[in-house]
Amino acid sequence: MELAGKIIFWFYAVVIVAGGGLAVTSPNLVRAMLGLIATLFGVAGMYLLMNAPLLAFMQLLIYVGAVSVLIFFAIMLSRASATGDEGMEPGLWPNVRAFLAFALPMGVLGLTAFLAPPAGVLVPAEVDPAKLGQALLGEYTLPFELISIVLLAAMAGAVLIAFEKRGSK
Amino acid sequence: MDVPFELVRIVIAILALAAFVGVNAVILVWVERKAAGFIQRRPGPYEVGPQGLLQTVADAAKLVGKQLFTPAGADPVLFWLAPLLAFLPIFVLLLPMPFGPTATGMEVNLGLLLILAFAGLNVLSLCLAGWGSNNKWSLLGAARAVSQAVAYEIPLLLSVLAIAFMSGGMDLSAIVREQGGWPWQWNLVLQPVAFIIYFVAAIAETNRAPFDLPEAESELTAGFHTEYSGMGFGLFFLAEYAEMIVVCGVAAALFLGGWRGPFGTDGWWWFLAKLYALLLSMIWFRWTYPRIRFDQLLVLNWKWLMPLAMINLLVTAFIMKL
Amino acid sequence: MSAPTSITEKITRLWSLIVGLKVTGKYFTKPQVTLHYPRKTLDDENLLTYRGHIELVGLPKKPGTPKCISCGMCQAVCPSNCITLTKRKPPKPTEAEKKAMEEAEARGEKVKKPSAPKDPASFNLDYTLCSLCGCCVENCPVESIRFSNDIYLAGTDPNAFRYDLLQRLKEQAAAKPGAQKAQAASGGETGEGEA
Amino acid sequence: MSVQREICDVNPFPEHVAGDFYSNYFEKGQAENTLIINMGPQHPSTHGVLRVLVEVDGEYILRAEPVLGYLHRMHEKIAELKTYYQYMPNMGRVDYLHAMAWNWAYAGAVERLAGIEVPERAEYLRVIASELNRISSHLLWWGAYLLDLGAFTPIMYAFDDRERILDILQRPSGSRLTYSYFRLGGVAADFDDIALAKIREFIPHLRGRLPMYKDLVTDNVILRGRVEEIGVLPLEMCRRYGATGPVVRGSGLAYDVRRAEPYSIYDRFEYEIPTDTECDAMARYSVRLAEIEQSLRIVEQAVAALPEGDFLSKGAPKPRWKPPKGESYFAVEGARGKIGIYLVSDGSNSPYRLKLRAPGFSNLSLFSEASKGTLLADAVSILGSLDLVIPEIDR
Amino acid sequence: MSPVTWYQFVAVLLLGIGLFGLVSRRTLVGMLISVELTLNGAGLSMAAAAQFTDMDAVMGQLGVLFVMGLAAAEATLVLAILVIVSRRVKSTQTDAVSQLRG
Repeated sequence: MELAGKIIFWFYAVVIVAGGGLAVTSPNLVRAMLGLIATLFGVAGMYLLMNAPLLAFMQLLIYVGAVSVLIFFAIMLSRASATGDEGMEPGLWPNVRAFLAFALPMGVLGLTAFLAPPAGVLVPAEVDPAKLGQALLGEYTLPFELISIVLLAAMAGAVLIAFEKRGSK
Repeated sequence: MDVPFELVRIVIAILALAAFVGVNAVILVWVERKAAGFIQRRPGPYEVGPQGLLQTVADAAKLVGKQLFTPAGADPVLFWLAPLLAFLPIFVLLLPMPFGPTATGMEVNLGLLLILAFAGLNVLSLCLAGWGSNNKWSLLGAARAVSQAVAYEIPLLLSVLAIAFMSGGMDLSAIVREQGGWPWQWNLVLQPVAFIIYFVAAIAETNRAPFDLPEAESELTAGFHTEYSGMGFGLFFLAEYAEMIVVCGVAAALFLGGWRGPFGTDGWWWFLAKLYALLLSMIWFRWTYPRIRFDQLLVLNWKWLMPLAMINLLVTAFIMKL
Repeated sequence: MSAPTSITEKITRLWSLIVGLKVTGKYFTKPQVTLHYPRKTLDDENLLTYRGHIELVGLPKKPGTPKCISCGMCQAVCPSNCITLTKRKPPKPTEAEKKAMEEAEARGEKVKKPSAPKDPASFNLDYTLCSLCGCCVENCPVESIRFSNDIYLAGTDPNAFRYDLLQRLKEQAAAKPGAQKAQAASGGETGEGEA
Repeated sequence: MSVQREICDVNPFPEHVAGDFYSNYFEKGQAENTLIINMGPQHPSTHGVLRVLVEVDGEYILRAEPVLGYLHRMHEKIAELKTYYQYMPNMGRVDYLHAMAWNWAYAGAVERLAGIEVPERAEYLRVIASELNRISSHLLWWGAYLLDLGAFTPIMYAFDDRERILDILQRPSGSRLTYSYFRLGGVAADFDDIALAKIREFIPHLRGRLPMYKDLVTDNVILRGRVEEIGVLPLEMCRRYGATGPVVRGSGLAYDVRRAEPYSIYDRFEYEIPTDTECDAMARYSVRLAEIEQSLRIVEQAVAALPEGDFLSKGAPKPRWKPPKGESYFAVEGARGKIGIYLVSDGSNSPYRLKLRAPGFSNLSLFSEASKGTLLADAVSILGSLDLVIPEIDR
Repeated sequence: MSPVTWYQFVAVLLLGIGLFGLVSRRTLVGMLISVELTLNGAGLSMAAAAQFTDMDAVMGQLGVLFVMGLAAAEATLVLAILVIVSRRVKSTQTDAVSQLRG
């Protein structure tokens, strides 16, 4: 199982990186969204691999089922052309800027991860969803409530913003 | 190298499910056309095979033989990815389905969540189909599909959650086991509101009449699959029926006691019987009602199903706590 | 969904959905009303009144020869120009007859020229043009045209609908030996489908 | 309309007209973020080859303009080339759903011009045939309209009943759709006893079916949502466009040619002109269903009072008949509204000019205004509620 | 190297890709996609840390769930903003939006 696990891990890793690459470089936004979805699937697969199926399914439910659909909606609303006016900006400075944004955190965080490897467990244990629920309502009530407030605020804000325009126009 | 038993089991299960989906979709299409025929007082398919039973097979053969046509200006990758994306998740969706006491593709603790998670892919495929077709009707169909699916997913989730609350888990087999064989031991009795909400939302999620707006043929010609020919259309068609099987299977397991039968006659036959009863009622709705309008669809969802599902969930939670 | 409504009204509205299901459910169990064509066909009662393309009516004594007198009325009255009728030419007199006629004419006698037979040389119908108005049938002075009851008419070639009606009449007469009298009375039940 | 939205009206009439309708009236006036869609000429809900150009913002229609001419068959010009006698079959093809009314309009115009008397029995037969045909037309509309609204089954039930009417009308006329049953001075053939018996049988049958129609469709809450308060056509608007028939009756005006300018023997029958003041698609729907009942009443009375006699006048015109010089106008009430035929004769054996006034044309011209600001689905509903027959509009 | 390090590498890579996109993308939607990538990287890192170390797994998983919730909220808000921007500016290019005053 060890070998199979490794193969699967690398497969997911390739999917994630390839999807991510497509997502940030494709001039066509719908294809970029497709890349994002591939990445999301890869991440979900990794969650499964690290024995957290709840996270994996929630990842699919929230990201693939809701967020990517919202993104698609946004693409349709903004009427991005199918051929795409989106892509790398010409010129040296924007490219350097983008590369720096990529490389700096990569270097710092990657080095940290490499230099300070934590004492790892090889086979992670699955967490019972019930335990999660108890923690949510016990130990972590405050963040839970906070996130619900954030969601509510976001929803109200979205509605408000969208409505404000119609009234003013 | 020893192959783990679990993996073999899943592979076998997927193969069996593929056969199941294939055979049942064929039968279901035939049942639908036959039922439509009887409702409209005509015989329905009749010529190919006994009582036209092989008509769907003949249609499928025709579809396979047709040219796969990519419209000019369409994005070929998105265009052909969409039908695949509609069809492939079906196998995953059926994996945790409890067909019988032992006949389950894969016992997943979070089976219900798995189904809900992968059901979201369907919307995505509609989006891609509509967008990739480079056709205005398809685009309108996709826009409808998106808002409809996003809206109806919420009451669907909430009504299913009510059952999950009651059973304290998301394992479909466990939920079935908790119910009895007799109708009054079903979850339907305890959760009638959840059942109605689930069923309505399920019809909307599978884009069946009267909620078949994304493909409303009198308005949008064929909506998101206007441009599809041959097996591209065939896969959408197959996916629609396979999805009907999924949602009705979940309904049978959650609300109608799944494979439990009275007098200890548990078995897959009960599950299939309940599944087909639900499928038939879906077909019955389709051939009875006119199509609902788009804003009415959303009003129905936001004003009725959502609050009802919410209240139902709260009441369930309250009672469970008592 | 527009105006606020009372609870009872809402219930009746929902009930209407059930009523609709009841209707379709009832018809689901009822026998079918369609006719399964190749296996079952309509009774003749229904077919006899159907007006298919036109056909010629044979003489009571000689069913192979039409009553037609080649007057050309049908051709003239047809709004769609779908009938082509050619008259017979008078038989060519032999040399001897010709001579005799010329002599007789020279003598100043009244010559009886050979007249053409009245039945048409050809009578063709282009059914692809016909609008089935019935003008030809109504205006035929000798009632030599009638509608066939050919309801099961299908073909893949437009030429299949260009009929030689004389030929058809001959075939009909041949198909029904000894039915000379019945020919005039009824619409010819057997020979219809073979056109 | 519950979902109407404010529209900025674009009116881009160009100075110089070159190019087709689309490039002149739509492309230039297009606002940003809108789609221009060709609904038709091949579209499931336009019932034939009608093309409707729509500019939509999302699903809201900003502008909709019907484009005609795809089925133009020059019926008026053909009249000038045919004799009076030969022109009759054309009438069955103008409006194939209510062919009898067009038959009647043409026969009536010629008869009025030449002063031909129609035998009494022929008048009754004309009424029976025309009213039965009206019922079949309304039944077909009913089914097709519900098909537009997404219900598949009603059209099959409607065809079940319609088939019986076709069987009845086939007996005297010989055809099932494009009837050429009327003749100048009478009708082509008599109704035999079997046909009359079938009619007597049919009337109670259809009356028994109408409650089912109501249960299955009329009372259905989904249908109500799709037709109530949709496509409101105020009476003033109907007047402006010259709408007639069930459209104007659905807007509250009891205008029916059979009452307003009685022709033939319609004054002998007792019947009502159903009207509805709601002005919406539901009003037109219920007016048509009520008309089915009224037509049944008329047929019932006509069959009961059917006198003996000739079905074709003795002095009926022959193929080469020439009418006197002059002009005449004859109007009848078709299933879609007022059918008018204006006929000018120069004394030759074919008309000098024949003008067909098709009700569908006027009714369709309402669509552009009525559909502004509605949803695409509502526009389909409105288009269906106008009961269009494209060959009649294009003529 | 223990598995957690590998997972962390992937997570960091994902984060980097997301940041790269965030800087290089010129439309709002493109930036939204990039932000989702970044959030996913964070989530992956958290989950890996929670699962493969002695740390409390519950906390890590809850953290990931919170990130998901935030992502959903953020996407909703961006969509709403996008609606306005696309209606007012007729473009979703960020440069065009930045020229707005008031």
